[in-house]
Amino acid sequence: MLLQATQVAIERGDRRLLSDVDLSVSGGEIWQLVGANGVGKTSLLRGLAGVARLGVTGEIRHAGAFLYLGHASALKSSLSPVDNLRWHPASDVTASVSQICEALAAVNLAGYEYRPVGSLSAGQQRRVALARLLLSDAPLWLLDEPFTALDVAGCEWLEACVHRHVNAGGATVFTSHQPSRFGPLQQDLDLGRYAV
Amino acid sequence: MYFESLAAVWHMDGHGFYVWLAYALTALPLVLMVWLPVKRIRQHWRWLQAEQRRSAAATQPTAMGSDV
Amino acid sequence: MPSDQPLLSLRVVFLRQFLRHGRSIMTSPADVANPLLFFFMVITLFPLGLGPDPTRLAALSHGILWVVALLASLMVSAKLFASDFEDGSLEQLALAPYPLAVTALAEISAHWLATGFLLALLSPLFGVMLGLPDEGLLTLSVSLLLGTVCLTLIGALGSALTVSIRRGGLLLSLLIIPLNVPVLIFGTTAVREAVLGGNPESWLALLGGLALGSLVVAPLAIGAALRVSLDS
Amino acid sequence: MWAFIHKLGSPPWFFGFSGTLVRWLLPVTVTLLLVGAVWGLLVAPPDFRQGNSYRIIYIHVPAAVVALAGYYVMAFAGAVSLIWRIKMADVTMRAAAPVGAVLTAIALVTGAIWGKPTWGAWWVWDARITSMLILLFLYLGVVALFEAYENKTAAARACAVLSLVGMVNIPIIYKSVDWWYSLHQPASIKFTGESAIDSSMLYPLLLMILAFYCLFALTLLLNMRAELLWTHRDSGWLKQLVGDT
Repeated sequence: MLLQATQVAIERGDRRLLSDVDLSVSGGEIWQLVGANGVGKTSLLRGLAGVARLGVTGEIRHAGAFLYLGHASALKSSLSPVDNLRWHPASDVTASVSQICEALAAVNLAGYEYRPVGSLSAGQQRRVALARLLLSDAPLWLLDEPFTALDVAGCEWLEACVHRHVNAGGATVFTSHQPSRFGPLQQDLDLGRYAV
Repeated sequence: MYFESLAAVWHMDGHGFYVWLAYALTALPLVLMVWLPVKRIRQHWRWLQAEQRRSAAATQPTAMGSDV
Repeated sequence: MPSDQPLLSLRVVFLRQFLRHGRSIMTSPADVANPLLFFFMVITLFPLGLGPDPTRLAALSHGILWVVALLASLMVSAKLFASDFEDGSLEQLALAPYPLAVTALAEISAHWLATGFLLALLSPLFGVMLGLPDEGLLTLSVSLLLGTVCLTLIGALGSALTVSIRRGGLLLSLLIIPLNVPVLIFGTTAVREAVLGGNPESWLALLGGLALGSLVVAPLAIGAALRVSLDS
Repeated sequence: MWAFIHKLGSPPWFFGFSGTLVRWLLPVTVTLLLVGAVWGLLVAPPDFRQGNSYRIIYIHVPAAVVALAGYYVMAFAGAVSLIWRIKMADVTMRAAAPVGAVLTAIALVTGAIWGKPTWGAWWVWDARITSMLILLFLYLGVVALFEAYENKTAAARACAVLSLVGMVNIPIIYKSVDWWYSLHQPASIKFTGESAIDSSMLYPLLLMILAFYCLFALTLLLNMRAELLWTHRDSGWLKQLVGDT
């Protein structure tokens, strides 16, 4: 069991978004949070990660390390991809330059290692952010809309990457506006059922 | 009582304007400070009562309907 | 919280965050130059507004210099955590197993070196332009060196509280200016005492005390404020 | 004691308790204010230096004292809200801020009016008036910060942090303004000097200070009740309370 959430409720100000959400994620599982716009997918994911604490009640337990990639890429636009990836405080990643270059090559960004991130396109920036997946050894990935701004090749790469991670015993929880990314491999958590 | 006449109270040896102005400008916000929340409480209370009557009215016809 | 990973020592974390933020500041020199340019330009306005009479300018110079320094710090502190909040870096810092107070203090230190520290170093130049007597120049520099530490920390608190609010600019000045009053009073009095031949040391000591006090209190408050901004 | 604090944290209990308290406080406050004002305006003798204009201190000083105390009440509620996460503390903090701001404004306006016959100017940068002005900014900052957040739970936490920092800062601000004033302007007529004040003038002043404390408590409770009625409009206890009447 990598993540165990019991009776989680999410409130925003005086408004309650979700209540009594139960979710347990084990190694080898892919979970997609589904629901209409504004139902609280991102809020729940932020709550599960512990980014937001106010208004999150219930029990959320992590069995090990996790990697959270938010909607924003957490990249400094004036720094190069290498400088950006060298230090990732949330997961203690202290990768060497050669490891970073390898990861960047894997996301098809060889040759862009030392350009400022701000000069890259939105899709390329997204791929720099996703290169963190390769540099982390956290078993649980929490990904908020990871497919946005990616082209077809990028999406296929990310799907393959998640497959590899899951086959190696990891787990992924993600949000996406597109249903059933991983077909029968994935499980859906329909937040419409928990909406208040 | 320090002053001898009402006029002396009003005049206060030439300082009357300032003293009375200060007291008047204090009295106004003080009254408002008490009155405004009291008004708000009354409004909310009436809203709650109306809400209760509305919900009572909404449930009553169905109860009668089941009788018939 | 990841528990099975080895924790880096807080000093290493501080240093890395400091270098990261410092490097990102260094890549845009305009951001460093802006407050100095602002200072320079506003200083120019005073002789134009008050007349070129050197004795009058000299009499007002310590106040002018300090007020403009305060305004310059107000201007730059609005942006302190803005990019971290928008690009998601703040979320990652909040998830890190280190106190936000430490990582935020690292960023503030880098920010201070690029703004307050430089301003304090260059302030004697501006003092000379306004006719501040020579006895006051060193005290001006030292008082700004200590004072900008407080100004930057208080500004950072304001920035942390308002970073999630759209159009938080004016609100920021409302929050910060009253808190900056003691810094302004101690700083201007120190320079004034130095010019009049009194003892500026006691006022500089008070400023130093304020700087130390805010170094202890402000990071904790900033950490809490950044969490609130993430929660909202 | 602990049980009492715990009970205060429960909205239904607080609502009943504050209702009784308000019913007592309202006549007490009005009586104290009227008696104090009449005593100060009509009975007390004039000051030998300032004449009758000093009678303004019977509202200026109480307003200033209670405004400052109000900030500490607000900051204390903020600390309680941050540490124990009691919702009622948020409500207290939110209700205290505008009340304190109004009292500070009263102290400022009456101070300015007092300045005209005394110094010949409506606004003089006197130490006390300057500190009150800064206190007003501190209050307005808290009020504006609360309004700026859309998420009111987060707003309360942000205001708690701000008011705690303000509380630490207030003694420093007051002391520094005092020094600043005495350095620049050798003592002229002060509002309330250190010199012993005659008891015939002191008693109405103490009475008015007490009256303003009561007024602060009264308006605080009224604002909290109004707030509770709205935020708990869907709670069972309130529906029952409304239904019973």
